[in-house]
Amino acid sequence: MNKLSILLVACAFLLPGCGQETVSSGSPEHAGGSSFAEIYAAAEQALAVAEAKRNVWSRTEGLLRDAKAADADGRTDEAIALATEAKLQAELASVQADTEAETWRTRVLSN
Amino acid sequence: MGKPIKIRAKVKGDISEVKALMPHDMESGLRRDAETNELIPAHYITELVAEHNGEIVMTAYWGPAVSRNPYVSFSFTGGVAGDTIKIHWEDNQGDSSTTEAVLK
Amino acid sequence: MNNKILLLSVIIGLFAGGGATAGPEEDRTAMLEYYTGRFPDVPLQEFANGLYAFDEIAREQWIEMEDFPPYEIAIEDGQALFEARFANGKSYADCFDNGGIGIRQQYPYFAADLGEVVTLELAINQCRAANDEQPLPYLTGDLAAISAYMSYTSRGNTINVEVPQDNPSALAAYESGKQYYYTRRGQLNFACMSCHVQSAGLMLRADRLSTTLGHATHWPVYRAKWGETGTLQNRIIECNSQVFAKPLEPQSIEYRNLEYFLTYMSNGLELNGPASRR
Amino acid sequence: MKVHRRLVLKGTLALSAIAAWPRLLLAARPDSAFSANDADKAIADLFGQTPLDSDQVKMKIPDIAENGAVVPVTVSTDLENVESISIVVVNNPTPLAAVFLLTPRSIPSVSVRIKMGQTSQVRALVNAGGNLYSTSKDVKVTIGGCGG
Repeated sequence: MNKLSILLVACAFLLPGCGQETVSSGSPEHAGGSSFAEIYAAAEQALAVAEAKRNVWSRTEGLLRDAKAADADGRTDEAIALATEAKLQAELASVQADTEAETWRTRVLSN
Repeated sequence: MGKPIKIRAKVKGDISEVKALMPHDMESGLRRDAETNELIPAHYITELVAEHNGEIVMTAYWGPAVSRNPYVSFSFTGGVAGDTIKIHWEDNQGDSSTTEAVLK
Repeated sequence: MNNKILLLSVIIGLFAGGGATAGPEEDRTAMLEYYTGRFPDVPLQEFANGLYAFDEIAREQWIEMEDFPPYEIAIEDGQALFEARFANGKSYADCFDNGGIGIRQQYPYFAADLGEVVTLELAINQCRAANDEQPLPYLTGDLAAISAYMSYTSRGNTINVEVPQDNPSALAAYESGKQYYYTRRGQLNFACMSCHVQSAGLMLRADRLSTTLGHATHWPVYRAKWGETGTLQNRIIECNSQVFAKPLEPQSIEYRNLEYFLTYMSNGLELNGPASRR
Repeated sequence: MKVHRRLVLKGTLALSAIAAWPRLLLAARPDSAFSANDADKAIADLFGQTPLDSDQVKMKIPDIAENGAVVPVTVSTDLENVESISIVVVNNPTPLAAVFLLTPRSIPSVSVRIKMGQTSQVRALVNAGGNLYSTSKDVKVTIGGCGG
């Protein structure tokens, strides 16, 4: 199992129950001290990259929407946690697309 | 006005077998719209009457637990090829549908 | 002839990317051998019935459904729509070979003029556009009904999708569909093949996974889960969602190429659509 | 609606002269039984009596439902003078699913497709000759993946 698979599987365990939008609690002091606006912008940027690779995960955009709503609601820690998760998802999707660009061939039955 | 009922009615010996398929949503009233999250109002067939040459051969009363696009089949004696089978339904919102078919 | 072979080998070389890459026919044969080896008791044409080829309990219920299947509503609606005239007096029959009857086995095909794969559903909307009619939504409803009627008239015909060997773009489209099929995607990191090759016949939660062989024979499908009749791409979108991948647009290039590959894998099987599924 | 009710009455009058099966000669839909949220209540409301288990009532229904949205059921019986066949899904929010009123010309066999919200006992009830007979079967409903 390669690193990506392990990462992705680990990530899958973070999936909340089907269809539920549970929220992981944000730590009050987030690393680097970036503002919500910065993290949100970075997540949007990462999402655009994944979108260009035609490989976006289905919950990422929802996380960003929820992040925006939480921020508007004054729930900043939650907003930051959501945007951070969205950014991570978008980045992983990009890595997945890049890795798969060649590895798919190893699975072909007629090989 | 409900959509027409699809009816297949066949006679074999003295027994006539009727199968019917009714396009209908059969909403239970318990489901939520995926987008708005609002409850979808109950909409289901409540009563069904089947007639052979004008005589009732089966009546059914249904709740919302009959599947979407309901299917029913039943049999009766005394029919011959060429006879008329008529099926009529009414639902809880006042819609209804009536379709006639020929016994084959 | 020699030139063609030369061209072909150049193309194959291009796509091989260093490793050996098989052509469509080798892909199909490999898949056929894989499934017939894994399910030696399943007669070939039975693969067109999906999980019902090897799940007895499900099969019994499916046979009861097929006795008077809800997709008959779609066939009837589809026939009426198919036969209706456009505002200009023409109809769908004017757009298709043989008046549109019994032709599904030709789809999808690679349209050399467009340089793209054309599915039957795309062709239905192309026909509408050519007659100044608005396009229909691709996944369910009227278009799925028309497609269901056209499938119904094609039942029993043998799927015969061609990848013209003299057209590198066609081969590229096929390869792109094949790549999509084998590529892992979504938060669950699944490829189509993860479920339908490696785990075919096994249970995934409550569902028994079907084989790729036969995936393209029976569309559109009345799926009990949907409560309506939908097209193959409606199901592909659902597959994407199930692995937490954001679906692409219906009839996007990727999906059409995937359908091209997928249907090619079922070449030689008889069409048996529309069908009912759980 | 009115016309239809009258037709039903006409169809059942002849029968009511033969025997006293008061609660079952329905001239109209038994709405209260359909809205009961308990299987026993629904049956009591509908029939006013407790069913006897009988192997003469046959129910064909899968052990494991492919999809709870569409579960094919056939209920038939060798009993004579069958007046009605009913289907109850014990664990559904409103358990009474369907009541079929038969006539002297009916073959006592009906098929229908029903919804089951979850694994449940399904009961088939046959009212014949003034008595109520039943059979039941447990049907497993599996949920088909997320959002199924």
